[in-house]
Amino acid sequence: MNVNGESISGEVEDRMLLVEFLREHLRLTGTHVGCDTSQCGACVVHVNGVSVKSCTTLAVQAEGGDVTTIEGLAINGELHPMQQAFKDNHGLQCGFCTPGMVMSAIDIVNRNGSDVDEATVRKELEGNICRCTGYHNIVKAVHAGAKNMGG
Amino acid sequence: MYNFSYQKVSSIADAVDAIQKAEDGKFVAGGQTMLPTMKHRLASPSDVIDLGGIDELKGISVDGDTVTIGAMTTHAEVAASSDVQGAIPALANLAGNIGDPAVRNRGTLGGSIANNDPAADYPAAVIGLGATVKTNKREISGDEFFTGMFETALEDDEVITAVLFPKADASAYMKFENPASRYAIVGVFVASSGGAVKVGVTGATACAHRGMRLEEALNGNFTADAVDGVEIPIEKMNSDIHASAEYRAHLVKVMTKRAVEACS
Amino acid sequence: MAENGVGASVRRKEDYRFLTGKGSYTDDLNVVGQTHAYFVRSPHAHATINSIDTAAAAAADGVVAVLTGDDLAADGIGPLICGVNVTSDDGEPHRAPVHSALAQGKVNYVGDHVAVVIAETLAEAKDAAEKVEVDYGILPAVTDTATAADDDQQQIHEVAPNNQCYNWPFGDKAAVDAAFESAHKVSSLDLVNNRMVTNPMEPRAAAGEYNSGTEEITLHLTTQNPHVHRLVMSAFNQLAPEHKLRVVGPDVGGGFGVKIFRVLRRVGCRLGLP
Amino acid sequence: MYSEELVVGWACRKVNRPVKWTSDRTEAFLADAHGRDHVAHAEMAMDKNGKFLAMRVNTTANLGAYLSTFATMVPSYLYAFLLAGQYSTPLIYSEVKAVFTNTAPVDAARGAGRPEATFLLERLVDVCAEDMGLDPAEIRRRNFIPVDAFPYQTPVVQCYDSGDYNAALDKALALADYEGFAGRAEEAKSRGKCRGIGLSSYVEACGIAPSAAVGQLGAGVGLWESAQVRFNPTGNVQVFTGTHSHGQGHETTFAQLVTEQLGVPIENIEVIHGDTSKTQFGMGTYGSRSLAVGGVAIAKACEKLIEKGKKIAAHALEAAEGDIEFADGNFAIAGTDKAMNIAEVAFNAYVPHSYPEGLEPGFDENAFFDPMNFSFPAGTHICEVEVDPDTGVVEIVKYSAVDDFGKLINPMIVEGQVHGGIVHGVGQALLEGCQYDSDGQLITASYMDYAMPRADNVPSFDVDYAPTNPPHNPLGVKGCGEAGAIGAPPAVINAISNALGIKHIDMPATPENVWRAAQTATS
Repeated sequence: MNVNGESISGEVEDRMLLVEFLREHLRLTGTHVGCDTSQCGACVVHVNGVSVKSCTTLAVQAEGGDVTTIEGLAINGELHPMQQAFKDNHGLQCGFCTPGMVMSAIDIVNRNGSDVDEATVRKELEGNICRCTGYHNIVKAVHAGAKNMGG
Repeated sequence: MYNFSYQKVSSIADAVDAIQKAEDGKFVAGGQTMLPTMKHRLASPSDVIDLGGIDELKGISVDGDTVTIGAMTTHAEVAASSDVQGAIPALANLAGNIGDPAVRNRGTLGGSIANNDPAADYPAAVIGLGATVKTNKREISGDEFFTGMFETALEDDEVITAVLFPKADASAYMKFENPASRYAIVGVFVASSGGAVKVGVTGATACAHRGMRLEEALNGNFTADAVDGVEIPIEKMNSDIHASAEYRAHLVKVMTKRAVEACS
Repeated sequence: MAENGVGASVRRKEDYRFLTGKGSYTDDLNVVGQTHAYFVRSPHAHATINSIDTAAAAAADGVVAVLTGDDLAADGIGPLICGVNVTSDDGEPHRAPVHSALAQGKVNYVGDHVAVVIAETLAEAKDAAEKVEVDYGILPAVTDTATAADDDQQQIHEVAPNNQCYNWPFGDKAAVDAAFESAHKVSSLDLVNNRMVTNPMEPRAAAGEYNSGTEEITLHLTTQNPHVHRLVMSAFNQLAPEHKLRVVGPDVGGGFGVKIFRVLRRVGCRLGLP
Repeated sequence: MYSEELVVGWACRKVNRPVKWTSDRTEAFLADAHGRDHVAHAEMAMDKNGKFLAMRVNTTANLGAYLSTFATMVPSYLYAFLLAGQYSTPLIYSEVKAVFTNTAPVDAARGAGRPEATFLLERLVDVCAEDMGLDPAEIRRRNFIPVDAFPYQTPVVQCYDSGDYNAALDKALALADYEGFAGRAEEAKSRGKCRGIGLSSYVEACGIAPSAAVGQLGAGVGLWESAQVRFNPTGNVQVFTGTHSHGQGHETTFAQLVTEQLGVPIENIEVIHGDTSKTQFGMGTYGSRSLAVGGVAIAKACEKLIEKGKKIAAHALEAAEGDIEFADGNFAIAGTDKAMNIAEVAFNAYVPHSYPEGLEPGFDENAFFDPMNFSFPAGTHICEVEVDPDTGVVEIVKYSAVDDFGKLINPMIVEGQVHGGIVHGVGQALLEGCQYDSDGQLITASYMDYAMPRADNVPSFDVDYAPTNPPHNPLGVKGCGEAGAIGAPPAVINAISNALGIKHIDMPATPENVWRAAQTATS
């Protein structure tokens, strides 16, 4: 598979999850595991351009796919507009849900455009749980990021 | 997860061949229910046969009054399809409210109905629209497909290829979500075509079913008020920490009324 | 006001690492030779442990060790402590049952720690954990708050008759009762404060490393207070002397109280603060 | 502390291999310490004007199967000592019975004891208002501790140092447009919805804690905090704190304190925490104490550096120490333009080529701070809900919070703490509830069954402040991390009770419970 623009190959057990492959084989530990029932979204990455829960995808199922993780967003140290918006709007506290939250946020903007409304943002974040922020600033960040991504 | 042997197949014939050879094989479609179940060690198939590589199972087409959706079409694809939005908007809406965006990008129509979770959304639409489930062996009517909790009419080596949804004059799906899992505590799909009303109910009982009493009341009087007098038998309702049988029975009526109102 | 000083909404210095996936949480540690622990937990809320057979688990693929409460006791590791004394209305300190880190003879809730399997991979540890055979003698369970201390309830701990830890009155009852007698109006309310699970998004984790050359244990923990964690593990649990135990709380993904260690050793309860 | 942590530390030596354990979410539900779990009966005696004369509270607290570290203290000292709330109730009697059950141990959870006390009191106050025919805001006003009564000794141990409860209430009522509520309720009714509004005027005791106070309660250790502020020779600064940051943003807030005091650019300041091999002994982070206690320790260490810096600058500038003034990062001879900045002083301190006897090299100071009292953040939160009586679904349509946290160091971070606390409290009020069956099996052991608040369960919030100055705290700060979790549950439940015209509904107010209450209310 192709991960963050680099071609990767490796032998894995059939039962290995994509998130385990990313974290343990590739040491891309920015993608987190916060639950075991596909609810929390800390593990969200993009596969072939769309968000998926990497804890609910087998590594072998992503064979041949293009995978983007949180580590693949910043270019030459410059934050992706959505990352920057999370920083500017204090959209994170402990940082644990943040990678999944940012990956989902980008996916939301990709699908809904840069003038996505608050109700849609809140509804479409239902697969990402945050315990710290109360979501207020995450929603603000998604809007700001959407504008910046819209160009 | 227990270990298993994974195979990705590229044709229906290969899929059937693989499952017949496996000691205790399972097809995986999107895997959004199956993988969490396996992670909790509640399922332990010897072989997992991935249908994701079979191109003929994917895609959406509209032919006359029928919308055909390939079994491996994702919820996201159905929700975003202008064909489905145009022909049966309620179906696109339903698909767009299953799980969350990341789950919708993997989860599929075929996987959902083959699993037949009592709280899944699609079964309500299959029943409510009177859809036909097409497999590699036969065609099964929506009414006969869902046979019990997590049980369907499918044989072990039978693969769903597509579901044929007839267009309706008007239809709507109303879901009362479980606040934790976001599955349906009660979901009601109402469709009206040529004066005939069909009602598909999910979440309420062990298995999605037709709301015959509701249909009877709504045939000839397709208004929310018509639902008021219907008695929903409480004995058959599911009861759990999220909703008692009595509350579920009440919600069936409320959701039906709201669906009827949304149809007008 | 200095630029970026007091009163300024300065953007956070910590955010860059979190936003680029470079945070360093305990589970992110991967060191050479690392093994994985998985706990065998009680499936019963209340049961005696008649026997534990670890032989099959110990022989399973990848297993490094299977350890039980007996091993813990043999190594002199002390029980978990409660730090705060509350004096009961009978003048006695609160009742404090012994809490071993791995159960000894009895389990008292679903999820209680019975044994730990250490293996080369987590999957192997989980596979082997299923092979640990525990013979339980199931006892009735007490779960309801309001009735837990009723006479007919099953006893959980010998040291705590009627399942009562303490009954703690505070205030001038006679004066309060008198005020109620002469009140114009009395309003009353019965209520429940529901039990919550704190749920920081980062699950708890621990990663330990022992350096046999320096005899130092380094323990990375999801902790809100590493020094106190170290103090207690050293002073009360005899894990290692304080200077031979390093506790690191790296990036921690939320605490909310569930990752605290606080020690307030009992010396008796005297009231009347300034 | 938890079994797993101790076992991993022990096992890595026993097998002489690195050992890692990570909880999965199901294990977290089973074996993390749970929070709350009280059953209580509360009574308030009033005079004919609705003035509170006395309160009586009887509580049973479930501690679970074993005593967790802090288990005994949460339902006793952290609970009963908060029962006065913002009110001048002269007499309070409480009895707490703590019981064991076959459930997970119960310990501190955001607020720890104080949300339980506040929920009980603020619900009871609304019942009092109803019984007396008074507006909930009015009965609160009649009983508030007046602003000129501080410091105020409550009948339950705590001595509140500062507060202006009317100011916060007034501001919150304005922010919530309390006056306009009746019109909004009318409009909602026309859409078949029941609209309700609920107040919660909370106070909490945090900034834990004065060692003298906890010593009297039987603590074996003090609860001071520590700091070390170290200049490197090139002029950048490392700040070592005994607190621990896990989302609170200490690395920023503490750097702000140092840049304010020492004039070092913030990018040259690094805050270090959480490693016993790096930092001096410290007590850590809980009970909203990091800034109120740990922040002060940092400020004190900075003061010591300034004093030391004056000596060094006096030597280097060949002036008398008494003539050196420090401002904006510069040590200057008063009345002249001869000065050196603090980075130059630091370099000088590490290159002491010509230091006189008695002038110690190095530029590195530590300090400990032990507060004289708890800090007492307070405020009024107002929640407005719409209830769908057909389904029981509650929507929070507006939430306004006005808090007194004293001085704000980083308003952005404080506001974020408030938001998070509110949603924690809303979660308890509407969604979250841990349930065991009669066999002791936990039936809410995953996110499939335990409802966590999500983005679509809550609105955005209106947050403002009504600060007062805590006289004993050198930084004038109070602590903000738990306020929302303390203030929100009664605000939400008061709003639902108001919407349905009922006396009470238990938490979590799930759709089914609300629907049932609505049935009763209308029948």
